[in-house]
Amino acid sequence: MNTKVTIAGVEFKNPVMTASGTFGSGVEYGEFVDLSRLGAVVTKGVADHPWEGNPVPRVAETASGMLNAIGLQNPGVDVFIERDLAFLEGYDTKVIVNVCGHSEGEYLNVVERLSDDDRVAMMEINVSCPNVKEGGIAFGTRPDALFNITKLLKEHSKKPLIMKLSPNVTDIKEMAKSAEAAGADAISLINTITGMKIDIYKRKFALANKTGGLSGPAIKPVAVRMVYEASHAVNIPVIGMGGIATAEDAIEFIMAGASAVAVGAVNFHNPYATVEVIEGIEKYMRDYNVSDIADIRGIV
Amino acid sequence: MNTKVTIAGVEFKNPVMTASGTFGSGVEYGEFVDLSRLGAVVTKGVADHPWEGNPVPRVAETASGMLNAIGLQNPGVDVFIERDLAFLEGYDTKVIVNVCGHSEGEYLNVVERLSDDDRVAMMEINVSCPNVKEGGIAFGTRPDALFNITKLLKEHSKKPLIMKLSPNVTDIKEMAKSAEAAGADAISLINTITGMKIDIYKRKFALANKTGGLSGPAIKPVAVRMVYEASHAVNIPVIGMGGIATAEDAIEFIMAGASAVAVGAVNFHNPYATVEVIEGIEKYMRDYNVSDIADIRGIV
Amino acid sequence: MKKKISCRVLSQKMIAKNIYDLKVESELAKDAVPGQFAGIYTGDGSMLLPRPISICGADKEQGILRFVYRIQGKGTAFFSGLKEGDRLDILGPLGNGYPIEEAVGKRAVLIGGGIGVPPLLEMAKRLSELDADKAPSAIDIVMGYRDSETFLSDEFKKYGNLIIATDDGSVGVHGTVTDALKEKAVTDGVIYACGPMPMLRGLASYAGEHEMKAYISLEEHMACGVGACLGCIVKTREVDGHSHVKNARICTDGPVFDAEELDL
Amino acid sequence: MKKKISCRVLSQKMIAKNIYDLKVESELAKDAVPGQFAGIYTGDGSMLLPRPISICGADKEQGILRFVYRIQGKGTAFFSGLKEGDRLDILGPLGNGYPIEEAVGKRAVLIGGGIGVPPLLEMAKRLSELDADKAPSAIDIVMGYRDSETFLSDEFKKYGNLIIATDDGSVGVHGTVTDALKEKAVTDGVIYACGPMPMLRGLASYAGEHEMKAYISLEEHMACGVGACLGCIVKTREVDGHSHVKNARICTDGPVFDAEELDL
Ligand SMILES: Cc1cc2nc3c(=O)[nH]c(=O)nc-3n(C[C@H](O)[C@H](O)[C@H](O)COP(=O)(O)OP(=O)(O)OC[C@H]3O[C@@H](n4cnc5c(N)ncnc54)[C@H](O)[C@@H]3O)c2cc1C
Ligand SMILES: Cc1cc2nc3c(=O)[nH]c(=O)nc-3n(C[C@H](O)[C@H](O)[C@H](O)COP(=O)(O)OP(=O)(O)OC[C@H]3O[C@@H](n4cnc5c(N)ncnc54)[C@H](O)[C@@H]3O)c2cc1C
Ligand SMILES: Cc1cc2nc3c(=O)[nH]c(=O)nc-3n(C[C@H](O)[C@H](O)[C@H](O)COP(=O)(O)O)c2cc1C
Ligand SMILES: Cc1cc2nc3c(=O)[nH]c(=O)nc-3n(C[C@H](O)[C@H](O)[C@H](O)COP(=O)(O)O)c2cc1C
Ligand code: FES
Ligand code: FES
Repeated sequence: MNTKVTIAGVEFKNPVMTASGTFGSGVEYGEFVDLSRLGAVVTKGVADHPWEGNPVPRVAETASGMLNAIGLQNPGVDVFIERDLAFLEGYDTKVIVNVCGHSEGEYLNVVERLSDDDRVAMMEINVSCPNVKEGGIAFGTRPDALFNITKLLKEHSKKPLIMKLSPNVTDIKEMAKSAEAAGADAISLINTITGMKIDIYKRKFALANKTGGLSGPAIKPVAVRMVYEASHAVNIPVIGMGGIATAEDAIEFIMAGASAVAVGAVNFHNPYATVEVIEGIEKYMRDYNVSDIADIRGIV
Repeated sequence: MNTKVTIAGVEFKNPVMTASGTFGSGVEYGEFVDLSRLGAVVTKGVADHPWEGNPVPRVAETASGMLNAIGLQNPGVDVFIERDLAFLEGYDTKVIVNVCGHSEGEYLNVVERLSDDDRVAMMEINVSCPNVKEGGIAFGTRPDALFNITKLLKEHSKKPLIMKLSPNVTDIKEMAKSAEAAGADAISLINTITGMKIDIYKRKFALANKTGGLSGPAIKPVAVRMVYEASHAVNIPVIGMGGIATAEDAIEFIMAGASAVAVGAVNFHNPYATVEVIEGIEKYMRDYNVSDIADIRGIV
Repeated sequence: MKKKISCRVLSQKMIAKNIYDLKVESELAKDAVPGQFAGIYTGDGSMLLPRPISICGADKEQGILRFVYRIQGKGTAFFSGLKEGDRLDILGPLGNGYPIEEAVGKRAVLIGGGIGVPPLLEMAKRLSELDADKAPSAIDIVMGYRDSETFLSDEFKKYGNLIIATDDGSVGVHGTVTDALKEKAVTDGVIYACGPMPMLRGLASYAGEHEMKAYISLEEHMACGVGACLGCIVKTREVDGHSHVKNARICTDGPVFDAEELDL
Repeated sequence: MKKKISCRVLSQKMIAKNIYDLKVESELAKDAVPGQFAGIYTGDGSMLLPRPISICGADKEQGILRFVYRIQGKGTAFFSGLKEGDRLDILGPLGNGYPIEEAVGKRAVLIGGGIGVPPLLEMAKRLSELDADKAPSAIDIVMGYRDSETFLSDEFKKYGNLIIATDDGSVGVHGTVTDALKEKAVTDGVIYACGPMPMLRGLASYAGEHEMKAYISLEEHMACGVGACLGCIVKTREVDGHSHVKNARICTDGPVFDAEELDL
């Protein structure tokens, strides 16, 4: 039984990763699961300098989901390298660093800084973050802007790059193709869907930021559809996420065409979710005689 | 205490309507609620001739939501007029007819056919249906196509028109503005978000149509956000829907800027939902001294 | 009249592997007829839709509804955890039910397969209780199971001539219910059936061959259960009177159909 | 060590209007210290996130956790329906807890307001049980309530000098806990507090004036409860050692903070 997957030449022991921003840099959930069991740890977005993020409230629960507007708080790439990468070195897993920035230049700073670090397997570029200036959310919602930033970063990166796509678009296929055309090694999707919640008793937005990103099981059908569409539109590997809670969910994404999957907000519901998903996939493969995980990829 | 709202000159006794396609033409839920309590009955989409719709399975449950791919099965406008409008005439509520078509011509046929019928208060144009040819889903996802069809139908309609917008777009504000610029009397949103579910044991799509429209409480945060954005982008009234289950939900949409709201998939969970929402709004108004429902519209 | 009401669980027990027998106190029992079903809601907010479950027993006097169901997924797993005293929201009674009057003076042939067995129990009971002038001339009951776990068969015995068929041959006829019909040469009367689609298709053609009427109960994924959403259609041979296309709604026009009218 | 485990409900009772007292059997009681909290999950799949509820009692020997909570919304309403024998998923123990050792030889001033009262009960108990060399010189307990429903006050009495303040003046000092502190001239010692933000702000400045240390427990909307999501921050005066910005995580770096370090 083979659960290994290879993406842009990087081999992962299994297709299960953590979704950026829902797993810190692994320390916190290391108390619950053995990080060495994971296909990869995808870290919280990191920028070239520390970001304060948004005011609180930053999170709000919704039906089978949640909204967040963390605002990409992060300690900056220097601390990240010294502390977080050093911590992750202790585990037998791959590290994918999620990168954010306010401008092309800021993204570039992080990418270049990490390009020679052996501990980094790949970088995932978050072009779907809601608070970037200079083209801003355009990076993630306009095919041409996505093409340009992908191309620029690819020119300067010695690591394979995953472009993380926003679901807040009319046509995800077009976005996926732009990323591919510009040289992306893989794409990951979906980032959160923009949402809003209002407290009718306080007559105020539930989040200080007004809007936030919707994640969790509520969005799974949208995510599966987009992963299906994107993986049929491009030839580069697709990493699927959005509401994965169980092995069934993960397999659903794989059958839709994903090469790997990530567990996100559900970690907050079940801190053991990542490893349970891995074990569940193994069980499914045993029970249904799937000898290689690749055999069920895109099977529908 | 005033719960009346006026949209394009039509007065509704309260802001609570049914969402098209989730309430038939009222007959079925008339067994559970008094239709005369409703602000309006919005009928299932009707075309100029009978449509067979899609093969089964047509519905699938998802976390706090459901997918549907009914494919706009309907008996055609003639039967609709003879049977359904005649039935609705017996109730003290407003009738909004939801209109679908495969092409501009087909929409036009229905609009013209109903234009002189006194029993019809308004028409809601479903330009977000997933299976129309000639520009197809473009009507609902491209601003220029939306503009054109809106303009055309407005030119031939003697009734006020509500353009029903699709949430499957990058920028809902732009769509709302196009509808307004072309003369729409109101907009309603959101229609369903395209989603997919896969049965990993059968290795098949859960819906015969592969994709379906996601509705129910799961999508409420997206709907509230889009209603907020749209109602701040245009000056015509906005009818909000997407996952409304309770009066709290309805008030959330009103505070986001909606003039009226519609209860959709939740009817399937609670056949009394529409009237419970109305009663809940009245209670909220009493408890919090809101003398006119308009006083809380867009209050956040 | 259809209603959604909160009902009190009276008892719940496992009667075969993954098969449960649930009784609830419910005024809906008053109006329910065999072949109808109910939409049962889980108490879990993430599950929006009711689960359609056939009425296996409806005691008018005592106001008790009985459901026998198999654990299929999340919803039925939820039901299986219910205990006496818990409450459950039920929408019903739904659908049309079997046309019991069609069997007057004729052989009533009740056929159930797998989890299609339960709805026929109340039918058997009611047929057996009819006054002589309304009663069938005979009640044959043919129930198909996977194996020796022939749940409800003891109860069926009380109401008619019970023939059991099992896939593994452990009890009764080795084979399908159609095999049993052939073996026992049941070639006249009115068929009332419920079970998986291949079985129903087989029965429809068997009935056709022998010029028997067959009333079959269908399953489809449902949303509303009351005819409003058009989620649960079956193809019909002729244009349907309600839909004006060749689709009938299983939840309202069915779940029981005259097999001849369907395009299966 | 933090764990998420399924726990058995031992008892549940209403102790004031909308205020419930819940006891569960849980091995988490072993490691829990006062001021910590737990993330309690509803069994309902539509509610993804744990509800942070302070530990009101932790009986190490018997392995019993106690929570006292107010019905606030859907989650707490769900909890209030739990009965003996039901099971509940609990993530804990979370957060840092009150620095009990800071009060050695000093006056310990425990201050709670509203639903901030419960976490101080276990603190009062543990302070009162300390060996003489580790014990505070006195234990003052100042609890603020809305009205005469002074839940838990009988228990507090056992552990120290209890002063009650009520908004409506029906019991004890008419006014806030700060009013009570002033009235009773409590001007030295270490404050351990929990309550609404305006009360905590008031206390922080009172403590500042009197050069008292104040350890206050904060609330914020949380997602993970374990420090991973950065959902629950509070502004700090200096750059925080973990975040490298002026934000500390309430769920992990707190919920108890030295008031001086915060930018409230
Ligand atoms: C008219 C009718 C009568 C039925 N009577 C019985 C009965 O008496 N006993 C019994 O055990 N089962 C019966 N079924 C099947 C029963 O409805 C499904 O097994 C049940 O809905 C599964 O729900 P779940 O949440 O456990 O499964 P899941 O697979 O988790 O359900 C997911 C969704 O699919 C729907 N679904 C899944 N399977 C079916 C199915 N076969 N038919 C319709 N919807 C389905 C569920 O209702 C739910 O909305 C009947 C179905 C119909 C249509
Ligand atoms: C560290 C900590 C300790 C707490 N201790 C107690 C306690 O001992 N007793 C008690 O009654 N309450 C306590 N609370 C408050 C309690 O967490 C909320 O009342 C509860 O989460 C409300 O959940 P709900 O589903 O009933 O309300 P809803 O309003 O329906 O909740 C919706 C969402 O908002 C969150 N939320 C709502 N209010 C709060 C709040 N005040 N703080 C954090 N999240 C909130 C919920 O967790 C949920 O995710 C504590 C909060 C924190 C942060
Ligand atoms: C609290 C939180 C923080 C997140 N932070 C990031 C981030 O820093 N970078 C990023 O690319 N995505 C971020 N995401 C998006 C997730 O990685 C993921 O794409 C999304 O949540 C959908 O998956 P899920 O439904 O499983 O959570 C964040 C999501 C959440 C809930
Ligand atoms: C079964 C079903 C059928 C629908 N049919 C139509 C339709 O005919 N025309 C239309 O404009 N919208 C249709 N819709 C969309 C709803 O009117 C509504 O916009 C959407 O479901 C979001 O609201 P909800 O989450 O409250 O259901 C349908 C939705 C469902 C669930
Ligand atoms: S389930 Fe809605 S029409 Fe049958
Ligand atoms: S709740 Fe996630 S960091 Fe505190």
